[in-house]
Amino acid sequence: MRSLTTGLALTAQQAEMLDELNRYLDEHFPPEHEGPSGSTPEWDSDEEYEWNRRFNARLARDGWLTVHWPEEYGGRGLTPMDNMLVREQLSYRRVPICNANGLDMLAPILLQLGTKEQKDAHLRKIALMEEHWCQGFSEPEAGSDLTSLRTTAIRDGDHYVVNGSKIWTGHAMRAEWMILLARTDPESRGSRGLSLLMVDLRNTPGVEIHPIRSMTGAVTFCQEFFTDARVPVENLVGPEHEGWRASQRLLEHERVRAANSALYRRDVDDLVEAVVARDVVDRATQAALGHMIERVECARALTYDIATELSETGRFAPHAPSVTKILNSRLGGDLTRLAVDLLGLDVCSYRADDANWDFYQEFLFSPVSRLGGGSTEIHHDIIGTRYLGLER
Amino acid sequence: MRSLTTGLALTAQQAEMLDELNRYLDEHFPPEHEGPSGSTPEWDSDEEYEWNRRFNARLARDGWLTVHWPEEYGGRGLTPMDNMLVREQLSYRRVPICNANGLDMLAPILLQLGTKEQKDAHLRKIALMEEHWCQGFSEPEAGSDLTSLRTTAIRDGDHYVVNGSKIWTGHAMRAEWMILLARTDPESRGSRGLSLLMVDLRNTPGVEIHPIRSMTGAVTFCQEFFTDARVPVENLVGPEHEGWRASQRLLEHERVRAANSALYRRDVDDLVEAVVARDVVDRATQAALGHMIERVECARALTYDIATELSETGRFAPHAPSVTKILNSRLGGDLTRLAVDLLGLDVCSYRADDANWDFYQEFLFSPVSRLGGGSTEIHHDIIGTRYLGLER
Amino acid sequence: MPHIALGGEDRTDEQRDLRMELRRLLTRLWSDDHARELADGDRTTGAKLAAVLEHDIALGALLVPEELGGHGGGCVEAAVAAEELGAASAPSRLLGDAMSAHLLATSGDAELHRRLRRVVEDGVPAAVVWPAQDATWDLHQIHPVEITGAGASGRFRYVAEALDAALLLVPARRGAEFGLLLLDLSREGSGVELHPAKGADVLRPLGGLTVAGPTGEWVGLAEPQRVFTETVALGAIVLAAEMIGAARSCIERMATYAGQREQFGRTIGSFQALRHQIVDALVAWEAARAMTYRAAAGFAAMTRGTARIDDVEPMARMAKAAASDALGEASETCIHVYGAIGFTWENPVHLAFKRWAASAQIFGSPTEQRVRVCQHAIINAGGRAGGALRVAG
Amino acid sequence: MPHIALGGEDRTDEQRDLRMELRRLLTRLWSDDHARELADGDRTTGAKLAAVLEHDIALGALLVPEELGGHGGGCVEAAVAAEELGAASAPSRLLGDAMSAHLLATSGDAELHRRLRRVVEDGVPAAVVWPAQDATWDLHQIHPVEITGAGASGRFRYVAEALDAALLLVPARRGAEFGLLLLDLSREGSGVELHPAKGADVLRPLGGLTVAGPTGEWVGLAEPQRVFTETVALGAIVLAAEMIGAARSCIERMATYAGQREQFGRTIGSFQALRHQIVDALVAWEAARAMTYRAAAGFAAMTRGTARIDDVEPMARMAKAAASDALGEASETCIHVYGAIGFTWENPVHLAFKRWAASAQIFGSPTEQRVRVCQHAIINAGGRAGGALRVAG
Repeated sequence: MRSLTTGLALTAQQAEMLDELNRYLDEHFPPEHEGPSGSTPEWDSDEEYEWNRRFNARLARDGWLTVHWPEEYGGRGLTPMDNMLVREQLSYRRVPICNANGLDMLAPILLQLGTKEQKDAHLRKIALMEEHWCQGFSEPEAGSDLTSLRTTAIRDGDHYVVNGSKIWTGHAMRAEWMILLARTDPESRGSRGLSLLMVDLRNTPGVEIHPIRSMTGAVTFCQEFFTDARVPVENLVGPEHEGWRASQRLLEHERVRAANSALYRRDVDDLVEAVVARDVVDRATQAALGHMIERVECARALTYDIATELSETGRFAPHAPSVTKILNSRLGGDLTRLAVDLLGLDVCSYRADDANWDFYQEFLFSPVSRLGGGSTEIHHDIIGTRYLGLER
Repeated sequence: MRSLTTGLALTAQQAEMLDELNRYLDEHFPPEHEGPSGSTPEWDSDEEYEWNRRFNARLARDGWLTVHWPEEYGGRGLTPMDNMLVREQLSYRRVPICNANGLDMLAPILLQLGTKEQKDAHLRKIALMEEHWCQGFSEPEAGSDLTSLRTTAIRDGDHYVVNGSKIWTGHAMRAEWMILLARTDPESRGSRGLSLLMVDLRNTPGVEIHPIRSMTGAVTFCQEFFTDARVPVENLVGPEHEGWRASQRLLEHERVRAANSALYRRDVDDLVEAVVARDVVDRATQAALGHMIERVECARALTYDIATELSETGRFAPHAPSVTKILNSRLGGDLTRLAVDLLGLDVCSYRADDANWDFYQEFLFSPVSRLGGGSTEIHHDIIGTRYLGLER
Repeated sequence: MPHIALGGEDRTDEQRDLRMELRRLLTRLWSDDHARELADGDRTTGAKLAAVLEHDIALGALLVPEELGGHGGGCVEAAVAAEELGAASAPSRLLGDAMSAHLLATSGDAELHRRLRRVVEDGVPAAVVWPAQDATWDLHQIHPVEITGAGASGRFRYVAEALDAALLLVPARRGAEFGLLLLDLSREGSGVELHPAKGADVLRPLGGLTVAGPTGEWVGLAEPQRVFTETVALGAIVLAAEMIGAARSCIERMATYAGQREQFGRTIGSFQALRHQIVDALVAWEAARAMTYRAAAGFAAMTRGTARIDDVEPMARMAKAAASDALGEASETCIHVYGAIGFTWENPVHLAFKRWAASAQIFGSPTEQRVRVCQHAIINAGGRAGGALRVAG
Repeated sequence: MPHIALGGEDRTDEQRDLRMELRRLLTRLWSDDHARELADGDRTTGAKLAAVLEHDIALGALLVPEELGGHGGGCVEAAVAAEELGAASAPSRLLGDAMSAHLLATSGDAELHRRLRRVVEDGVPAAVVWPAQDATWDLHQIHPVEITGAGASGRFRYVAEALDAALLLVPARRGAEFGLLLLDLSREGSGVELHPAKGADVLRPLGGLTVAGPTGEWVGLAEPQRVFTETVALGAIVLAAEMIGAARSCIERMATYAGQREQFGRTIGSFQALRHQIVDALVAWEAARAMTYRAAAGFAAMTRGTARIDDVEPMARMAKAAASDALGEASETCIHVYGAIGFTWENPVHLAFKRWAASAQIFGSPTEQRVRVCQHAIINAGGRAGGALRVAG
């Protein structure tokens, strides 16, 4: 089975680690379980989801899902760069990461801001897929303007009482837990007075989950309604009323994930293979595919830089998440459109191998990449105002 | 000599008119006088300019420059569509139109708003190149925001006394007359209180003209300084203090000119010829050139629609000038960049025939197309707010 | 919802009337709910609409010459109808009807003219079996059905509007002779196999077709290559106009929504970056729309004998390519402007997005069109310069 | 003016120091006025800068191994220097020096090593004569100088940095053998003809070169193809880094100007549409910059023996293509943000715009690079799938 080349000067340990991972996947991950975009909330079937859930748990047990976590929580204490290398391979091999909200968004925040009890209670379960997490941020009237959110969580003794509604929540139909951003100070406006709460979706009365059918035909997102739902105060993450910054950090972690660029490399390699198998490849097609490879590799180069910086200094440049988000979201759209163009009317019947994805489904899913995790317009403004210092 | 095909169902008269024009040009316009962009303010030499000035006068005398003007002013009383057909051929044949500011901007306004005396005094002279006109609108602090202009023209008896400065005035180094937009009401702000004045640059004391060297290396624009320059009140065009609307109409007339699209068709045809002469044309090049032809022909189709509408109803859709401006300004940049890309390092030494232009000079001139006549951003806002009704 | 248009597309009263009549009829009969029902697999409302279109406007007779019992419309009328049907996300047989009518009428064959008259009289749904993946529009470069002593044999992977047709007009070859194989599906049961093919566009299902055995009726053609190239060019213009309609609807929808939806205390259309994206979609659309009607007018002139297919073919290709890009941009931008709502099944924009994925490809992708537009220009340049044509595949 | 950078490009203290030293030196010695003087044809200030660069930093020795008397720097150091020189619109001989040093050092030939040592000791300006129009980077696909009994003969239409070189390293062929022709221009007067060629970039004049007659010194090479491909790949990375620098300067300038210039009572950078264009230029630049340093690091690893040219070559091509596009976008947007002022000779942005027109083409246009990047991927895919390579020209 092929693997992803990094073009980097890896240490001997890193090279050995990746070899080991690829041998591991050759042995344990059959190609028929290869999935679509790395952390999709859509699944061909319940059986397929269950298989991958179990395989993700196994990956965690065998030490492949959280190499950068401290050893006490099941990690190997390696660097963010090491984790990126591993995740790139997993992405390239189309191993679906079921619990991305838990692993890559909540966990870094818990490691930084969580109490000892919170870490003990959740980190291992996140990795082992015992708690599948979703992220409750958007609301019907609060999309791009997230700070206008209205869901309240009012302190009442040792609970917060939650009322309101969240929407466009991926994974909610499968998740047991939600990271909820809600207004704990009812007098507050904008980004003040918000807090992050961990909500046990299955065992909290007053929580209703309604599936939303997307243009792909599948249930991609849900809307949740909270009616006097009581959340214990010990589920508050970080300081009360100061959840906005934590939520932004959480989104930044989502954005700098290497997974997307590596998956796009796989997509473009699969597309090259499909095109070669069909016909002689003319130069117009070569130029288009070569440009796509270049864009993917540029995005990968950038994520390597960010991971190196993070490993060496513990931080990354303030505009880095927005830059990678913009690059990857454009790639998502352009790559699938190129696939539609090159495979033509066959795009719906073409399937790479016998896997659980095809280019047409990725094409239908692609508009999400321009919007999810903040629209590209929002990220342009973040870079323009916060980094380049231009007026709004 | 080749001519431009319209792809339209022409009347017999129109077809005969174009045949006659092409025969006329075959006889009287030698290829060595072919010029760059249709109404360039740059010239290889004074001799070249003088030759074209004389040829433009001859064109006017022989009835080819103003076919849509009333017969009493030397026109043939034909439709705007007929004029567009003629101008397209002239553009395609690379006949430089020296006096575009006079012919295509001032003249329509004079015909609409001018007094009998003004029409009698200027129209024939404009056509015959006895008065070369420039357009004094922009100021150092008033570029995109034209309504913030500060040049004043204060009434003093039967004169306006002009003070201030205009800049980025193409043709000013050759022009005898200027269409000046100035503030006649000193108490006014914004678009109110402005007037259009005709200024005799050569015979008015207090007018200084300073050439500006552009990135092409040539003098493209001038800055003019007015110090107590006295302009007779009979040179006011349209109502006093209401020059803004007239100036906007004047700019609209500039924008819907067909000349650009037809010239671009010539550019792309010349580029095809140059590429064919060099080497086997691969499919990547074919796709790029084919796309450029398509974009040019789309722009031409749109200008035909506008001219037809203008001929039949006397008006055009409110956003039409901005749409053509955006299309043509993008074409200007992209077409010359494609030429640089396809001709490669030869672009500087390549010359089509032995004419007065080359692709590299057009490339250096191309940034002007994105800015002149209002930046593309301004035109996007005009369409978005005035036509689609979106808030600013 | 505002109707956008630069103006000037309808040059005659008949064209204006046709557009207005279709608009009225579709507003009454075909809502977003109907389109969604169709997408959900319910074809009954679609059949009802088809019946009304046939009964009230006789769309199937639009391009049939008056002397053969039709409306005597031309390509511009077809474009007008296609734009309005496309704007409404309404299914129709316009593509198949228009191509069949042109093929039969322009053949110059008296028997085929009689056949066309019967098609109109009986309202027979007809389709031209041209391979949807072909970009050459050239009878000599596709694989027509081969007719030998043993009968006809051929295979087409994707054909548009063949699935529910009763009469198929199939490009065919008998020895060195090219012509037409007529397949009357209501009569013959054997030899023809039609099966649905997976496709993106629910509004126009594609079918695969196999012909084998002694079947159909052979008609030789005097100018087979010209007749088929014209027919496919007409199909391309109809597809372009349909995409222009779909794009128009996307632009109207997003302009309306951007003027209503508020974020950060302002309508989202007041954000310059979003507003300019909508304007960009509009600008691309205006240009593509103008090109589409210019091509349609060119085709109509050709039908009247005042233009040549050599000049009309590149116009049809440019229209198809430009309209494809315009719909791609308009539908994608529309989804984005709607935010997550645009991504839902409930919102009908995805029908336009999916229609793009199919229509942009039928009879050749935009890149394929552009390659051939350039080759046409190279042939012209080569002719002028006296040089040989040098083009790499 | 703010210095932009994502951070992480300088991995060692030496690289940081080199960058800072060059930045200090260029700030002191090379202003926009100097660049304009150069553009006006005055080459004296350029010569002064070259002398200081040679004396204070010995830029010519940057890539020469320490054992041959050089600094022992690698491709990353060359990229750092090129970026800073590019950002300052400063002329330099870095491209020629770097390519010559690599070619002579990597040849494995003792005589060439001695020659390189002398080049460093005497500060000889050297240049590799590779045809600037070539995109193949393949010795077998260009026309090297032919060496026969009668002497050498060859012709190059455009060569970079040859005009003021004293030593030219020319790809050559003697019968079936490939190697190097050394032309010492200070000694030999005959047989070599150099003449300025028309070009866009005043900072790097191109020359045409003709070699004819008994001239120069022939040196056979053990692995000529590898050595030359590596050398051109290095040149491409240096050009990419230089364009990254030029683009950085454009972005810094326009961000500064957009924050100061007011229209409609606001800074123009407060208009979202303009602000986002500047951000788009920055995003493209960040990506290209990361790719350029990744390619440079890959090249350095290859020099150390831990990477192969087969993997480094596509990285160099991607860096060159991405940096070209980044500079094209940044320089054009910068001119636009400055308004008409950006179009004047006085404003130095046109130097970056013109540099793009030349640098993007040297050693192959972005499209040419992309075609070859894809061919590389197809070879990999073909190898994997066991299929034959099928590529149309």
